[in-house]
Amino acid sequence: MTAVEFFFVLLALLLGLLLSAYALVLWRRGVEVTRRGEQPAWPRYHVRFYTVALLFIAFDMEMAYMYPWAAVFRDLGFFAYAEIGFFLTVLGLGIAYGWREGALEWS
Amino acid sequence: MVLRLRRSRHERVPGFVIPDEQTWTLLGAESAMAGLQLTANPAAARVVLAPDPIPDELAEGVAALRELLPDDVAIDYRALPVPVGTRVRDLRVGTEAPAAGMEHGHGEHDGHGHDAHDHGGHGDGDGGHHDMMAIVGDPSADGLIMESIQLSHGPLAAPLPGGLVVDVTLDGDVVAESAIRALLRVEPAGPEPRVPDALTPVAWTVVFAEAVARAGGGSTGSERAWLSLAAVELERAVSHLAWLRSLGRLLDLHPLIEACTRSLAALQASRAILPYDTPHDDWLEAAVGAPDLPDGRDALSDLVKLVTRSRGLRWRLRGRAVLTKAEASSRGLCGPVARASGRAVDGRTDDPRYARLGFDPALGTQGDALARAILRAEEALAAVDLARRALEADACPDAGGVPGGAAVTEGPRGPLSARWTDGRWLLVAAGAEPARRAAADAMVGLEWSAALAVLASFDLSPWSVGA
Amino acid sequence: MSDLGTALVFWPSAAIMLVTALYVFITSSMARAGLLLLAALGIEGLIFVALASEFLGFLQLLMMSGEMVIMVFFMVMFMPDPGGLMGMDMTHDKRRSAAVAAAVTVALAAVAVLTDWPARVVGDDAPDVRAIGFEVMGRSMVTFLFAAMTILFAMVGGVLLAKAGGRYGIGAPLGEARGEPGD
Amino acid sequence: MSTLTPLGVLAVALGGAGCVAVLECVVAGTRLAPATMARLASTTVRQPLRRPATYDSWLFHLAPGLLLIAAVMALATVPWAPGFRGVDFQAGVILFGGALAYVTPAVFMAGWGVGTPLGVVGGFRWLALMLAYAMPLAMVVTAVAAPAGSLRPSDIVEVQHAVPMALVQPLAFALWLPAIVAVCFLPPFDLPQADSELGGGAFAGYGGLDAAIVWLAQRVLLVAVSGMTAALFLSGWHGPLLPPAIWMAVKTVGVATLVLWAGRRLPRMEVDRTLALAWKVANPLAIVAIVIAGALTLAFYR
Repeated sequence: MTAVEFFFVLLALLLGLLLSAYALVLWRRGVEVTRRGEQPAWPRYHVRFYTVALLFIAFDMEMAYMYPWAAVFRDLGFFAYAEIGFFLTVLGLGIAYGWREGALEWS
Repeated sequence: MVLRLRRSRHERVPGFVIPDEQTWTLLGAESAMAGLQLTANPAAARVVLAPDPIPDELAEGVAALRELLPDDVAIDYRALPVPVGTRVRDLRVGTEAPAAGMEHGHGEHDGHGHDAHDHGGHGDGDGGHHDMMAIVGDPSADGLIMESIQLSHGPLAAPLPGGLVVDVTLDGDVVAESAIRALLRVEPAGPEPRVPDALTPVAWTVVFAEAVARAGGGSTGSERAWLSLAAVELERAVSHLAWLRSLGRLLDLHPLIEACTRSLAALQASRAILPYDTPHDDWLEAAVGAPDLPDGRDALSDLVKLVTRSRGLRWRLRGRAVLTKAEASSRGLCGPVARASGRAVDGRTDDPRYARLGFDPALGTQGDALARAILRAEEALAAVDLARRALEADACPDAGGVPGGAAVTEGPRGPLSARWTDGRWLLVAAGAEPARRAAADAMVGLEWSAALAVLASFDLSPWSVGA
Repeated sequence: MSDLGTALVFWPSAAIMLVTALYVFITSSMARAGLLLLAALGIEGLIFVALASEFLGFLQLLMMSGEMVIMVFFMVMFMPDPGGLMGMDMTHDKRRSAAVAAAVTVALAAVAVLTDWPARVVGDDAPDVRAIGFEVMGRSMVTFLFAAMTILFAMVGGVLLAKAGGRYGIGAPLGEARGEPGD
Repeated sequence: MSTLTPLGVLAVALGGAGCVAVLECVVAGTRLAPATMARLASTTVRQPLRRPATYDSWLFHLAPGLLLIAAVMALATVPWAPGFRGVDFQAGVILFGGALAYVTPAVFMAGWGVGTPLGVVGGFRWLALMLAYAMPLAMVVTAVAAPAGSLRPSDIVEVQHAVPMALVQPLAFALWLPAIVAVCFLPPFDLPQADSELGGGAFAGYGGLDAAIVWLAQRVLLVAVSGMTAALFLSGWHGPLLPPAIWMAVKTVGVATLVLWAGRRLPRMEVDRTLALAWKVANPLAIVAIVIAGALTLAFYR
């Protein structure tokens, strides 16, 4: 049983258990509605950390390159270390710029 | 990293308390809550404690709460010694929404400037394909035009005092507008005194006794003077500790909660609030009970050290809602809130009994939420010392009250005065209404959790007293 | 994974993915649309894992969830009626867009079916992570370093546009220049 | 890896959740009452599903399920013993990160789905917290994987046979611990369902089976995260006397107790300060941690 099979068998097992549990409860007990008459509060929510989210997306992209580096770095030696050093300083610059521009504050 | 594996007597069952934990503690019914792990989420509660005659004003809140409770959980009505309510009516019959005493903290000021806030393109949506970009409304600080959430943080929002409603307009999770309403109210009709604030029963009873004595021309006997002083000081300590514990629950700081519980256990040994018709002396005797003062004092000194030195409290409360001394006096604040910002106003300074016991009021300087917390902890410690000395004192200087004048006592939240003139009571709880207004203004512009911490730092009473 | 296993996973997942992608445009609530798109991309990650490209599959699972949720809150911020209460129909210019969609689908299907893909069957534990690692650190090192600069440009550009006034709060979009620094 | 391994993972999940419930009673100093806990659990599950009138269609009821799937998938990647390595992918650590990443949409769906003002606020607070913990979590994983030269958790455990990674890279360990507490939304980071501030917040609308699944998912998440901490930082199943699986269990229980105990001692954090702190302190330190990891790898682990 390879790892991928194990992964999907576990996923299928979980989905099966959850669906059967919900089906059983819905059949035996049904659903009860509370807070009748209230209106849902779905505003155009004023999120205060949207600048940090932009920085996060760029940083998340960085992880796509860091993981392969971590896997092969031990065999490549100093050259790969220099490369990732450059990569990290560039990202550090990104954070420094965001910090200076006040992107990290709660607007 | 000592892991104290102490075995507590009680299993912890998630519980919810109506109106709030402070009221039960101050009415001496703390033992009823012993086996409960208090939770603010009704859906997670398994046991719900409620006073037998539920105040009329809370009826709507309790009905809403009952719907949120799990189905198999019934409200457990317990008779409290003192009725916590005005027109006592059996809730099971159900009541219409009461017209509560409306004190709009913020609304009156700028003439509802914000009410014309149009809810973006939402308002004129006629279902058809309308202009997507019709976004109107006044921009908030960072130039974005967003819709806000109207929220009234209900009367039974533990750990805030039950009966206090905060009407908030949230722009994101930052408070844009806030107004505080105190729902609960007691009308003492006849000559026989009815306590208008269930959070300070002893102080009000002492004030009524004093006022009745003054109306009759006499002055309180010397023995009773010391006993009433000890009772008032003990209640101040218990009130501050109960407040500190609710602050600990709000900030989820368990060391503070446990320290307060230990101190309260020591101070409240066999303390009981009897119904009002018992004779005054026995009532005061029971209100003092037999507290273990030395043990209580040690627990309290640890608590004061914890509050002053706790980095968590400093992180959450320092620099929040700073009230300068001038602002405190201009707003007419009294009690611990004013003393924390340096305004030395304390009803006890000109009382010869306190001078005899060597009393000097504790004063804060910064006037921020942390200063208020530290000041109340120190006041509780001083109150226990005063109570101990009062119980040991013998001779007593004449109280020197002017006959017919108003009787004044310094309650835990500010001076309380009562006057019996031509057949009706004149009750004043100075500083309560300004404190609500100051709290409402201080909450604006803060993120929701910081706003609640600031609101709690004012220790508002949900009872509106007087005119 | 055996061929049967792969088929058992691939075809239902592909079907669910298409259905969720379709519902992204049918539903009226912004939050639901964003989360449906997240579900579609998540299932795509699972398909990558099923087709023995585990690293890229897990990477998609990891990154898509974070970024789609951020897309959701931007959609909720900037689109009127985010809760979908008014049932606003977001699709417009239906005929032409349907035509373009059909054309693109046919083109992609043709590419997928007609090209002869290499028949090399990759074993289950093919060292794909290390292969990408050597590739990025060795032959295509320039693209890797250029990617670093692109990420920096993305950060600077994002912050520049988002923080309207930048440090000095000059030239806020609504015209009134505010003196104080920061937001 | 026998065919029983998926059932083994589910057994570890349920057993671990029960063990965490016991740990909570021990740390909180309340009396252990398994009978009461069992009664509460059975009465909760027997109640009908609860749905506020302000809910958002199926989104509301899918959130607990997604939360539980994310928690169990994260648990599946933890290598418990040489014989029972869980899902042993080459990039197992990234699957761990990917599974944890699905807690974010689950909690936001719960918050938005319930429709009440405080629920929506709880959901958006969780987004802010995710932005705070996501980057340190991912970067520290890289810093730990570099010396091992592979992203397979069992390889990382093997490389620590001499000295645990917590001693080699204390900075990475220091950044990892708060991040894992935030992932499980345990106090002091329990912002989405802050009991006292939001009255149950994102999970207030749930009742019956939903509430039970959310409770279970949070405990399974803590077991998964403590297990991975033991594997990545405390040299997993390596240990002098006891058999490997026992070592792994001891270390996991130790980490879980530390997390629960620390949560009781700190007040709840504020969202904006946590976010600012994370991006001004934790991320730069995480970059430094990766640089240190690279240097250590070159020096010792060649």
